[in-house]
Amino acid sequence: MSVMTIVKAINNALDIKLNEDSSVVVYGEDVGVEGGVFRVTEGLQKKYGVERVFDSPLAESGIVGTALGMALSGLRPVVELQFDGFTYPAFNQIASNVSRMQNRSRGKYTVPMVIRFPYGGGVNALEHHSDSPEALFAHLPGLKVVVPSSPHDAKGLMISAIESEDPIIFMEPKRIYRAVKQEVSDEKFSIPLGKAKVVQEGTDVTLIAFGAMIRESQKAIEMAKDAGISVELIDLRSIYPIDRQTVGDSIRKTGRVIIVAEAHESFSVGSELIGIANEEAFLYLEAPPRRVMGYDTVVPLAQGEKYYIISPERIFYEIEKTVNF
Amino acid sequence: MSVMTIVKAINNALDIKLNEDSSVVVYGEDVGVEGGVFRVTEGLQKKYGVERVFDSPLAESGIVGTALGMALSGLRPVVELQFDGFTYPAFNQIASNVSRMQNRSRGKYTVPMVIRFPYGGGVNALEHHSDSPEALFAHLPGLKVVVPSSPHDAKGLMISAIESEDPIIFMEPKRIYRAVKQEVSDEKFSIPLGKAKVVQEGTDVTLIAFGAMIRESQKAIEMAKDAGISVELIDLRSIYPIDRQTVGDSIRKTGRVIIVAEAHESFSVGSELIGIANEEAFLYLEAPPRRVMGYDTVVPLAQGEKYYIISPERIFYEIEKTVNF
Amino acid sequence: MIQDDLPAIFRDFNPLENRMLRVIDDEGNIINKEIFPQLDDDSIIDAYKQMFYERTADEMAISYQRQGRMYTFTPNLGQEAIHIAAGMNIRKEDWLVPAFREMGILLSRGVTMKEMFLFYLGNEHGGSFKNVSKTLPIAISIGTQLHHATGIGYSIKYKKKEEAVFTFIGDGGTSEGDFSEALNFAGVWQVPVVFTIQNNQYAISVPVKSQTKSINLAVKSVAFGIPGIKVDGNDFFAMYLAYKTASEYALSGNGPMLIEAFTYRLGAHTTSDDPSKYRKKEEEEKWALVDPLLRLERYMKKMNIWNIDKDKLKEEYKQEIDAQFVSAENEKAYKIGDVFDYMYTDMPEDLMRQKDAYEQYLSWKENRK
Amino acid sequence: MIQDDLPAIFRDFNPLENRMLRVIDDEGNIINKEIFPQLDDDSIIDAYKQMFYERTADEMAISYQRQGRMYTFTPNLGQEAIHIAAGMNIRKEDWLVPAFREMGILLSRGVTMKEMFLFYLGNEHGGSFKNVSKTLPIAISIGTQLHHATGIGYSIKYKKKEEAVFTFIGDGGTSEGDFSEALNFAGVWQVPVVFTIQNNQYAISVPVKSQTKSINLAVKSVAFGIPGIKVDGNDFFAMYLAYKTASEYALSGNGPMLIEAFTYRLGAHTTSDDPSKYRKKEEEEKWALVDPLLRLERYMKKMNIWNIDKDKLKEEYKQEIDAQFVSAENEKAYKIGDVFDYMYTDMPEDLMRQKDAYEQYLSWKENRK
Amino acid sequence: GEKDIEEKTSVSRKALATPVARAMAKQMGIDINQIPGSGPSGRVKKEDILNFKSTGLDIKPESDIIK
Ligand SMILES: Cc1ncc(C[n+]2csc(CCOP(=O)(O)OP(=O)(O)O)c2C)c(N)n1
Ligand SMILES: Cc1ncc(C[n+]2csc(CCOP(=O)(O)OP(=O)(O)O)c2C)c(N)n1
Ligand SMILES: [Mg+2]
Ligand SMILES: [Mg+2]
Ligand SMILES: [Mg+2]
Repeated sequence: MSVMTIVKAINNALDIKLNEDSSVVVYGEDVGVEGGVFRVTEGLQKKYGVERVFDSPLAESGIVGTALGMALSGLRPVVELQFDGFTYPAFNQIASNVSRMQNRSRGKYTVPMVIRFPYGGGVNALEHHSDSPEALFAHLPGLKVVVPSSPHDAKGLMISAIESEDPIIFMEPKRIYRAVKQEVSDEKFSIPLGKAKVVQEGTDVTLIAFGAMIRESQKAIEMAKDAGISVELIDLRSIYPIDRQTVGDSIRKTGRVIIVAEAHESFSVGSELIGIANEEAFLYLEAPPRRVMGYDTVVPLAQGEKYYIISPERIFYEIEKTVNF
Repeated sequence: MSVMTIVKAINNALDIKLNEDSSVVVYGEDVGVEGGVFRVTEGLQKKYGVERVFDSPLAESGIVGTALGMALSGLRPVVELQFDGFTYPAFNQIASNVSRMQNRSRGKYTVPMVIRFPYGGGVNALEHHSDSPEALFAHLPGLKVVVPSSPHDAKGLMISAIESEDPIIFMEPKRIYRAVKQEVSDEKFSIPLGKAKVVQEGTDVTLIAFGAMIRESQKAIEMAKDAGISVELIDLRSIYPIDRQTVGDSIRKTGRVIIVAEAHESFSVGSELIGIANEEAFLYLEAPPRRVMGYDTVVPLAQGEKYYIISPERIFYEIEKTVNF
Repeated sequence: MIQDDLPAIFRDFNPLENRMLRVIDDEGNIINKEIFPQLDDDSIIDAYKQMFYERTADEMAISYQRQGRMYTFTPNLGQEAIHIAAGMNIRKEDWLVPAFREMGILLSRGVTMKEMFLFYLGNEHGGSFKNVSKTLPIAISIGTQLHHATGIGYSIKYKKKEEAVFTFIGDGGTSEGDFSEALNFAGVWQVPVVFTIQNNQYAISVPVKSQTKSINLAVKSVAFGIPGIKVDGNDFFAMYLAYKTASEYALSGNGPMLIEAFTYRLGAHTTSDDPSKYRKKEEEEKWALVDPLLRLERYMKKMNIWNIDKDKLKEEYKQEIDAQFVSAENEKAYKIGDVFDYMYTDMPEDLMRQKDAYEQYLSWKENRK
Repeated sequence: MIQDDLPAIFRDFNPLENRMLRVIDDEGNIINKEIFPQLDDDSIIDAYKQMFYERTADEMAISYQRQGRMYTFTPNLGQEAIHIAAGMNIRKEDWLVPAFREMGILLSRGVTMKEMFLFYLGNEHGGSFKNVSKTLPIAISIGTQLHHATGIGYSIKYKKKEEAVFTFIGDGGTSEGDFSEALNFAGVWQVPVVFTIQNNQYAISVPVKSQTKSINLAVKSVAFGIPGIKVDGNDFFAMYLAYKTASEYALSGNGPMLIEAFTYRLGAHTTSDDPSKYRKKEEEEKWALVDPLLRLERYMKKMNIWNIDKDKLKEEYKQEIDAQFVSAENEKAYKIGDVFDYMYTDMPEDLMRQKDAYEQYLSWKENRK
Repeated sequence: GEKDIEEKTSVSRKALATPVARAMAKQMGIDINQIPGSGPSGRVKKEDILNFKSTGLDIKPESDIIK
């Protein structure tokens, strides 16, 4: 066991896979000598050489498109896109090819590749550095979309992602890259994709969150506890496939559900979860499912983030409203 | 009045605006001499010259990015992307700039441009020619997303789109480009963006659809009528902003709602509308809102479309299930 | 200058000087004896037959489409010399990353006309080329495939294999950002990828001059520091020489190169297209005179190696092709699983739920009758 | 060849021969007298002062960031000659489409340091440059801005105005597909756009040699049929000459051109970056010797037009800049409306609903206290 | 368009209720529209249904409920 941050845990997962599987390669902008702008790939080039861990030219479509070519021909590339907002230049490769090549080739080719990037707000960043694009990728058929919320999960999910034959979008909550520390096993272990985790059991209302919003939700749950409200917290972990079973079970139990996520609320993971709540637990609903999410505006720069970023207090406000509906 | 198809109605709207406003320009792949692969821009180059109606190089990011530059400097470009699946190469320009330039410039620049493209399945097309990407664009803040379902609406909405200072995504239901004919005024008229239309009143269940699904829904409603079920049909017309008022009023009346749309059902306009149904009409819901939508698979080629495309019969099946819930 | 330590043809036919590699002229006379590729008579005859087969298959496909028996088809008319010359130089060990107008190359890899027909009959099993290895499916989103080729090139280099990748794009496709990015990555990584631009002078209705102001398309290689050459795409021997050189160059670890194959699309863009809207009859007629099959036939006749009875051969091919078409038409029915089963290696529960729901609907429908 | 009917410098400094336009050498000696730009002494002194102001502002900004009073900042150290030479040649009537490392040009347009500071203090009102016209906001998504420039060029041409567009990108940015697409569109449309690559030799940690194999960056123009030139970006006079030529060329309706300004990023990529991770001290020291300010100072001293007391001037600038920073720090508070109000010309009801909901939450929060 | 005159007028008002309350009423064979609601805006609460049932009024077999 070692104390790890999320950055360290992902670095460790990459290290383990690079070490045991020579078909794993890691590349992207500044991931080599620099070790990535967040240092997630730190030390890996030194250890595994420039053929396996390297800087690419500055072109996201190229990074993703070439990774697909590698995945089709025997490698298992793990590519970094530098920020959430810079996934969009690669959108066509992801939507038109990465997600579709298995289907197009009728299963002749699998697509064992991981596209990883830091996402989310709350770090006083410039424009395009605070987006939460999970809904865009989850809407595209053929991808799996994964978001860890802790160092342990980050490691276990990344191992699974690299070992998957399906293409994975791996979103890393940059806001808690180093803020959350945890004892994590140094051994290899994996966490299955597509399974949510009940972080905390409760009876009055279900909170569904993921990534950096787990920590905020936990703080809100403390406030709720003081107010005598028992909250169940689900960490989605996979946005697609989404774990209907766990979500449905919980809502059937509590009758109330709130989705907490950073993305713009319209046409989002929140919308989808309200859909699922209705499909899986309609007759158990005692209050309208609610979403506590980002507005349908550009994520503001640092000074505006206080209005945009979801605080524990705002989550608590919604919990109270829902329980008292 | 003239009998028009949707193709003709859009052509007519472009003609009117090109004629009355010299800042309007129309371009894209093959829109000039060829008049577009669906002939939507037929005859316009001849009438307005190659400076105003022209072929661009084959690059969607370039088409959209240059249009933004034009919009910022006094023109009102209307650009064609040849098919739904070829909007993705332009995704970065749309997500990172077109949708954001007003906000980034704090209103100094408006973005009067229209990005139009044929969308949807049912025409036995090759891959990438049958997508319905409305949710992707509607999730991005800063855009308006419009879909007409009839020649009259196509004309009136296109006029509004071109006159809007906000950037518009204009999705044209290719499947009914020529299938629906209607008497349409030859004069200039416009239909406000953001307002849905109650196509048909009813009491037992609300169907919400748009584009090519209106026609299919109407057929299903005939079947329902025979079964003694009264259906209210709403044509959304704008996907964003979405008309919560009209949608909420209808669901509060009928207590039941089904969303009919071609796109993949997860993280879709269907999910969003279930969210809205819960937020606007929770206490009126007598059955779980349902979505009759495309699967989370690649839209199949011609032979598979029979399984994928939504038939009136399948809509009726869902109507019956919902009413008998 | 860039093209210095390269095979001689790159220096002699420098695209910066807007030169084009030709080996025979329009009449079939050898005009560049020193570099004329070594090919025995049988190979030449065989090449002609392959071109003739592709031509016949195209004609048949167009006619099936006209009869309403097949959906939109993308003919290859006029581009056969490129395809067959490439096919003869791409080895089994090499990779092929096609766009959508490379039928002759696919056939030479072992893809059958039945598969091609299945694809254009709207069945994904046709376009996936499951039965030949190292051949990616047809790529429709223009430009994207070049990145895949570059990535495969990286795998090859990484694994120190002696293999090359051959990939294709049209003249219009060179405007897409992915074209430039892919050549640039390939240049930086020095991977064994042979990029071909099939410059058939049109992107649907748009002529090359509206596509770019560069003096030719081969010269774009300069932007990425890789060698480029413009080749007469209607001259089978020039194309053969280009691919032979390219293959040797790539297999010796020299990195990527760019070939512009200058040709003319003799037919429509697709069976839904009407070229008379955007180009002149005279232009088409002029190019029909230098049809690559005609030029090769003229050469063969001059060399006295012509022994082909075209009518008879066509009849033979037609029967064979028709049999394949009928077999494609009679292929087993498309199943609901064909929509769902290939999305993931293991179908997620959520997708199973959707499939089940559809099947429930089907049984409801069955029961209603 | 491509560069034939062009201004002489394009022929004399042909990027295909990997030549670079220089006018003074590192010591400040004139090395190209015939083409030395006509500039009176006052203009030269003024240019130096502008460069010195930009330098001082950069240093101040870095120090505010270090003091924790400002967020991440993007210094311009070493690139001042490019900026001020450009600024002197871009007229009010022309358009500026910046990337994110053009501070000196923005200042010359009339943007204030207060605005720059506001932007780096996390306030959108800073980066929008509302008060100067024809100047787009800072562009962060790399490469995308070039298309906007080309589009503006189209508007200009369409409206038959005598205006030019000046747009900027880094060496790393040339790898993005949008770079190639935008130059290609500009070439086809023949629009008056001057594209500058500020080649500061690094994209964060990645050196140019990992970015492309082309012999230089100016040569990429060949792929798009537009003229290109590589210029010594640390030589103020060379840059001035390049922009003067470019401006005349563009305003006379000749279409686009590409300038590679070859320079060196003397500082960090941003204040969060540590260049010692990826480049050697010796390299930085070597380039510090040819700092564009130093080179201009040497020239001025040689010419006996140096009359600047740097210490005094720095003090003066510092005070002025600090006043602007303090004013930015004391800017009126960011309001909830600043998040919502600029998304659309009229706020959609749905967005109003979200804004209202937030305000309700705020009043709940207020009441709880 | 012209409005059809609604024939099914047997239910004069539609109850406001959560899905769970509706489920409960349905399970107990009660037409929720007949139950006076005591919740906000006359919403039918679970207690209302229980009270309603204990008063024994208007119990119908489920199959009779008009759709
Ligand atoms: C990204 C993308 N945009 C648009 C299209 C539609 N389209 C199909 S073929 C074609 C023209 C292609 O021209 P070219 O590259 O010259 O190839 P050719 O058809 O001549 O072989 C276009 C625009 C597409 N398939 N992909
Ligand atoms: C599309 C995109 N990808 C990645 C980034 C992150 N990023 C910011 S600056 C930079 C390097 C840019 O290098 P260069 O173009 O040489 O400009 P310079 O910073 O040297 O001025 C990168 C990768 C970005 N801003 N946009
Ligand atoms: Mg072509
Ligand atoms: Mg691109
Ligand atoms: Mg740089």
